[in-house]
Amino acid sequence: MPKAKLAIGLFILSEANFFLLLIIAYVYYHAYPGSGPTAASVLNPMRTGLFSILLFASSATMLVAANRYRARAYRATLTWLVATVALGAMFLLGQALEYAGLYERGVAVNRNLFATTFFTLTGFHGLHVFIGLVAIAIVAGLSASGRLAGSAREADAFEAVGIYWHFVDAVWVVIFSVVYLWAIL
Amino acid sequence: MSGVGNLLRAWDFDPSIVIGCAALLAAYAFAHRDDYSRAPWFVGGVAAMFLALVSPLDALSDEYLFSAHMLQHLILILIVPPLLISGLSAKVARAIRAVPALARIETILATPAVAWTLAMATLWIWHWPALYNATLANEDVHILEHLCFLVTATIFWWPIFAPDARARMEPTHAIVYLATAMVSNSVLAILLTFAEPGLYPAYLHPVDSLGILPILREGWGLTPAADQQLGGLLMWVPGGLVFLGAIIFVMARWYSDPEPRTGTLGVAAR
Amino acid sequence: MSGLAVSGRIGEPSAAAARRGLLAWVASVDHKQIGIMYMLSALLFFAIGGFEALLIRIQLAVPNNHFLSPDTFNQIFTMHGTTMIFLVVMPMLAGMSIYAVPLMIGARDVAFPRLNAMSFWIQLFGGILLYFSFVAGGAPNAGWFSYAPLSEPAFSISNGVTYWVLALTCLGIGSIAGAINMIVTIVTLRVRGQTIRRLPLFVWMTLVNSFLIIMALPVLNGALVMLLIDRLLNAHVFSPAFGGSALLWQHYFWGFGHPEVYIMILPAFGIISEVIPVFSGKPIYGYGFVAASTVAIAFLSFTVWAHHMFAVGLGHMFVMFFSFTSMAIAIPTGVKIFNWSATLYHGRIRLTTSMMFALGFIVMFTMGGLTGVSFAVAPIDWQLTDTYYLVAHFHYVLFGGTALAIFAGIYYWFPKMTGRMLNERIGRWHFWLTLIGFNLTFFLMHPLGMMGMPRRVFTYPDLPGWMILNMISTVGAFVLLASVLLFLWNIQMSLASGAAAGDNPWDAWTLEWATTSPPPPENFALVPPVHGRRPLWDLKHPDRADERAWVEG
Amino acid sequence: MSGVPTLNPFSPEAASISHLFVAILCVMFAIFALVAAIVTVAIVRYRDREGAADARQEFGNSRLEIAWTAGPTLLLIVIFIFMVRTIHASDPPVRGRTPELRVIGHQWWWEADYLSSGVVTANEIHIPVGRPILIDLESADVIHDFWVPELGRKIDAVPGHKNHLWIRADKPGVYLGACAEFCGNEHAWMRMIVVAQPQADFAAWQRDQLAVPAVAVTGEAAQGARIFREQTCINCHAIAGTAGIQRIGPDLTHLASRRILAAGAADNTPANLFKWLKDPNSIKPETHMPNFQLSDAQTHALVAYLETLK
Repeated sequence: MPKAKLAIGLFILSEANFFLLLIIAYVYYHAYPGSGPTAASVLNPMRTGLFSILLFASSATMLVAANRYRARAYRATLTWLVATVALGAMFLLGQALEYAGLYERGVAVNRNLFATTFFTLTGFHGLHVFIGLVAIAIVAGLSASGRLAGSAREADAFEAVGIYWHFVDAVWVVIFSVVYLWAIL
Repeated sequence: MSGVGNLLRAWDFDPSIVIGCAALLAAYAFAHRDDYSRAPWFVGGVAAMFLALVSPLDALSDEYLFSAHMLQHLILILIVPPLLISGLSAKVARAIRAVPALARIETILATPAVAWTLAMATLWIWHWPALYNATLANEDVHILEHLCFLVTATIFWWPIFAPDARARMEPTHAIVYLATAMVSNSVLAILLTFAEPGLYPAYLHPVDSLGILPILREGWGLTPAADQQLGGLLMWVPGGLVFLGAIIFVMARWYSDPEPRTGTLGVAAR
Repeated sequence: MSGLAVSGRIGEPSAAAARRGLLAWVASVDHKQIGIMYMLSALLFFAIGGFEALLIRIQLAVPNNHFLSPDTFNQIFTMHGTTMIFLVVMPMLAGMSIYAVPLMIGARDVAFPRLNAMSFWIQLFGGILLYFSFVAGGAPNAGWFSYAPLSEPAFSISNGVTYWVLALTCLGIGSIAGAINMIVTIVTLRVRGQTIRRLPLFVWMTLVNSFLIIMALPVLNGALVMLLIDRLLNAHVFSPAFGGSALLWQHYFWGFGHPEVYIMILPAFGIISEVIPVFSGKPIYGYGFVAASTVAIAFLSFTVWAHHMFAVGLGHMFVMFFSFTSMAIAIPTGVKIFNWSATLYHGRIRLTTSMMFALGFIVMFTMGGLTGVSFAVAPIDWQLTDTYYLVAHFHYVLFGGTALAIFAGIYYWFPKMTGRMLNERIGRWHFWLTLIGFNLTFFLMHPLGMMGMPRRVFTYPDLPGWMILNMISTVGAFVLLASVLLFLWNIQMSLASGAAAGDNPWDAWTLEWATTSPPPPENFALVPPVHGRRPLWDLKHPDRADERAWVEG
Repeated sequence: MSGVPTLNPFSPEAASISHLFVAILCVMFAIFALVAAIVTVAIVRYRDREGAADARQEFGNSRLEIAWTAGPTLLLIVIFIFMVRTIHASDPPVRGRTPELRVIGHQWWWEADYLSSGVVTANEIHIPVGRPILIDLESADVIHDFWVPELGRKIDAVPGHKNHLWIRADKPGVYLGACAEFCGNEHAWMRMIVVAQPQADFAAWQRDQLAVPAVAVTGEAAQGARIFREQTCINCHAIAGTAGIQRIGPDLTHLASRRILAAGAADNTPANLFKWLKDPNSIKPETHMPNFQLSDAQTHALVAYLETLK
């Protein structure tokens, strides 16, 4: 069994638990929001939805990249990796804009329990996206310098990064439905 | 305590259930006519299903208590299918596989990923308040729900208890399969346990046709909040213990059959 | 061990082999050196945590004592608990696994040697960070489970708790990385022939334990993150005064905290399951049941956390369910105890120091387990939780259980690690002193709790009987101190002039004993063939090999 | 009152627990003795010595395993059944009864408000003998825990989470209680006493507590009363019939009638009261009560005044 793949799987298991806890906290305080802003009152699901599509698209481009990589088409691999990084970066940009907008309206992390749990949850997801981008960038760099030419070990590493990235997106699917879609319902 | 009397008398021999169970038994008797050694399991399964669906438990579930309804579902999902499957003999199982169409169906459905997803999706979807309430409002939807549970659960337990050893999952995989299912079951249960009361409004103000509501509320202390908690806890703890039991069973089966020898003793393995 | 064919993987020679001196350790990625560094750091912190324990006992020796101020006392007991759990027991057990597991599965090293080094250094950093709080305005003072809102900035003004949060986050990350490494190692690097069903029980329990760590530690990290946001960004997740929930913290913390208890005992079970068979000259009794009961414990440990919360007023429904699961978890634990005892029967018991500690473990841990059952019985918990009866209970589990097992493991593997035997005569003294000192210190805490002495009090009124019991306990603590000093002296002496160990001094049968003591950087020149659970036994007695016995009987 | 309160109950609730506890202790001891015996016998019988038989290579016995899995299981089921009964006996449901007494945990003292009569006191709870009193338990700051072992279960006082418990005593007497949940520096001195009295005495006590004490007009006491008003005392403490109405510290209206001082840190004697007012830390280190650097004369006056508050 490939080592890196197994390791990343276990890592994801622990990460999933971590996010589960943050989500439970968010849901718990959704029931007892207290005064001040709520998801429904300050969030903009449409806008975030659009940026989310970019993130999901980046999963697709990552798949293509992996596909090209297996086909030993390293130039194409590089292109698709760059595309993935670009899409992920745009998602982060969107999140930054969202945060900025919230701060302007006085929704800071310590404003009320909704704000705290919201920023904690989405913030940590953002952090994970960022880490994923760094990892993918490194892979892209390697493939650019032609040092990715697929020995079993590199292929394993490549897949591991891919799995992590898909996990980050999957978590966003949950967060988006719990935080944004629930707000519309 | 006439109320309790009414409750104990509230048996509802719905023809669909009676006929269904009878048909199951008949089919089994026919298929196994030369070997009834495993019949007790199968009969036990049918009996459990029958009791769950016609006994006062059903009355409680439909009208009064979320927790009772949960208990009924747990029986249908966690108790009945394993019993039914264990009742089948390997011979019959092989006979079924002999039919190419059926064999193909089994290969698809018994794929762990498929079976797992089917079962868990069913479990989660039907607990979505809108759907769950629909089952309480409309008897046909309710029957559909129970069928969904029975079928997908049977598919779920097949790779664990399949009579034909070759159809079973490899033990380590089986443990992961069951463990993940247990987690998914627990997460849902925890959500139900800690959710605000009134997730399923029908249980807030039951139409008290048996006149037992006071007994339930005061006597048993099952206020709507307590009732919903109890339901969640039932799914969480006893439900989880069933999955755990299955894991232990798989391991016991695994450890009890001797391993194939690897190479010969003393001589180096090359 | 000649005449064996090579069937183990032999990787590239280790990076450390080239280097000399201290650098060989600091820059090492060799699992043996890292494992030993884990254990040494654990010993260091054991000394510190033990010193804190002595301060506590001195303060409590007599009523109305002014030896320590209340706040100092709170800092000391908080640090004692945190240190012993996160900086002694966990690293010690991790170190043993990291050292022994690759050897026991005939591997060259762990799956990710560099990650392995990272885990160690990040854990050590966490420990240093925790103790840095002393010079940074005060150590954490809210107890090892930092109940909110006492741990919120409103009630805990010093930065202590903040350091506690940061340190534990580091330790959590380190443990998770280490656990991932262990699982991948065990799954991918086993020597040919060693199927999962043939794993030595220590390896099996390490495997299960690693899964526990991966599932439980993130829960702690999640809670810590939110507490940190409360403390640094003055949010109010856990402060009821602003709509937060004090109980949410308890649910989160114990959601981690109870599995943690088993994280601290499962590897100890593993050590016992290796030591007792070897010194009884028999295979473990009911291997499958011991292995399966471990899995049962691992799963159940996630369903019992609220028994730490029986007194917060959860409602009878919750209380009954959680006491049900808490009782259930006693069953697989009992199965283990019975199997260990059964292993002794019809054996040929060699009472080495290691074996004496293992037998001591069975008896002392049983006591801890039984008082544990009494806490699963909610009404008894309502009387005795947060009293000295509880303190006695978990010390019987963690000292009478884990610590004795760790000593058994050290006496068992020290020859393999160093090539020299520990002195058995001093060892026996060490054992008896430990046993006596331990029971003197902790047994009388049971009656103290029943007499109504709450835990975590910096002093107590002079009520009838309280003083004498506390005084005896304090005396016991100093007996324990003596035993520890004796142990350290034994190590130091044996390192200098212990008898040479040879490859297999105990006539044991797992793979680590098939190589030299200490093993070469690449671990094995030759890995013996594995056809059963006791490869070296099979080699020695081809006629009575396990597999034959298995097939025939 | 006695040496081992948890085994020496003075109420039906506490009794139900201690009976179960004694039973469990016996079971525990039996099992412990069994295991210890098994191990000891094995060591003696199978010790490796000259001419000892070779170890028998056996791998286990499923029947035995099932036996020692089923045995404990049955035992635990029995225990569980008894436990369920004890839960209801030792902590009866509230059933919509309105609490007679509100107890509020503060860092580090107990406030007791008698909701029916309006009596407010601290660290000394009076109850009538033989009648269960429903307590509504709250916390003003962190988590505390109300525990009077001779009278029944302990239960936490959790901020933002109301708890209820029944308290009752069969015999008149003074029962020791304490805070059992770590609550900060002075957790050790957050003790209390419960005084159980015959109904008549209890009623009398309530009457006394409700009486507004006469404010001394002459002598040292009057001087002390002024100090109480003019120093910062009244910013935290209330005394009926004076300007002091703050409830941050304990209500002092009938301080002199109480047995203990500073939540059990000292007996309530003039001497101790003097020490306490002069330097609170000397009696209860790191308490919230500040040291006002009063002169001896002032302190004497204040003590004289407070001693009039019978």
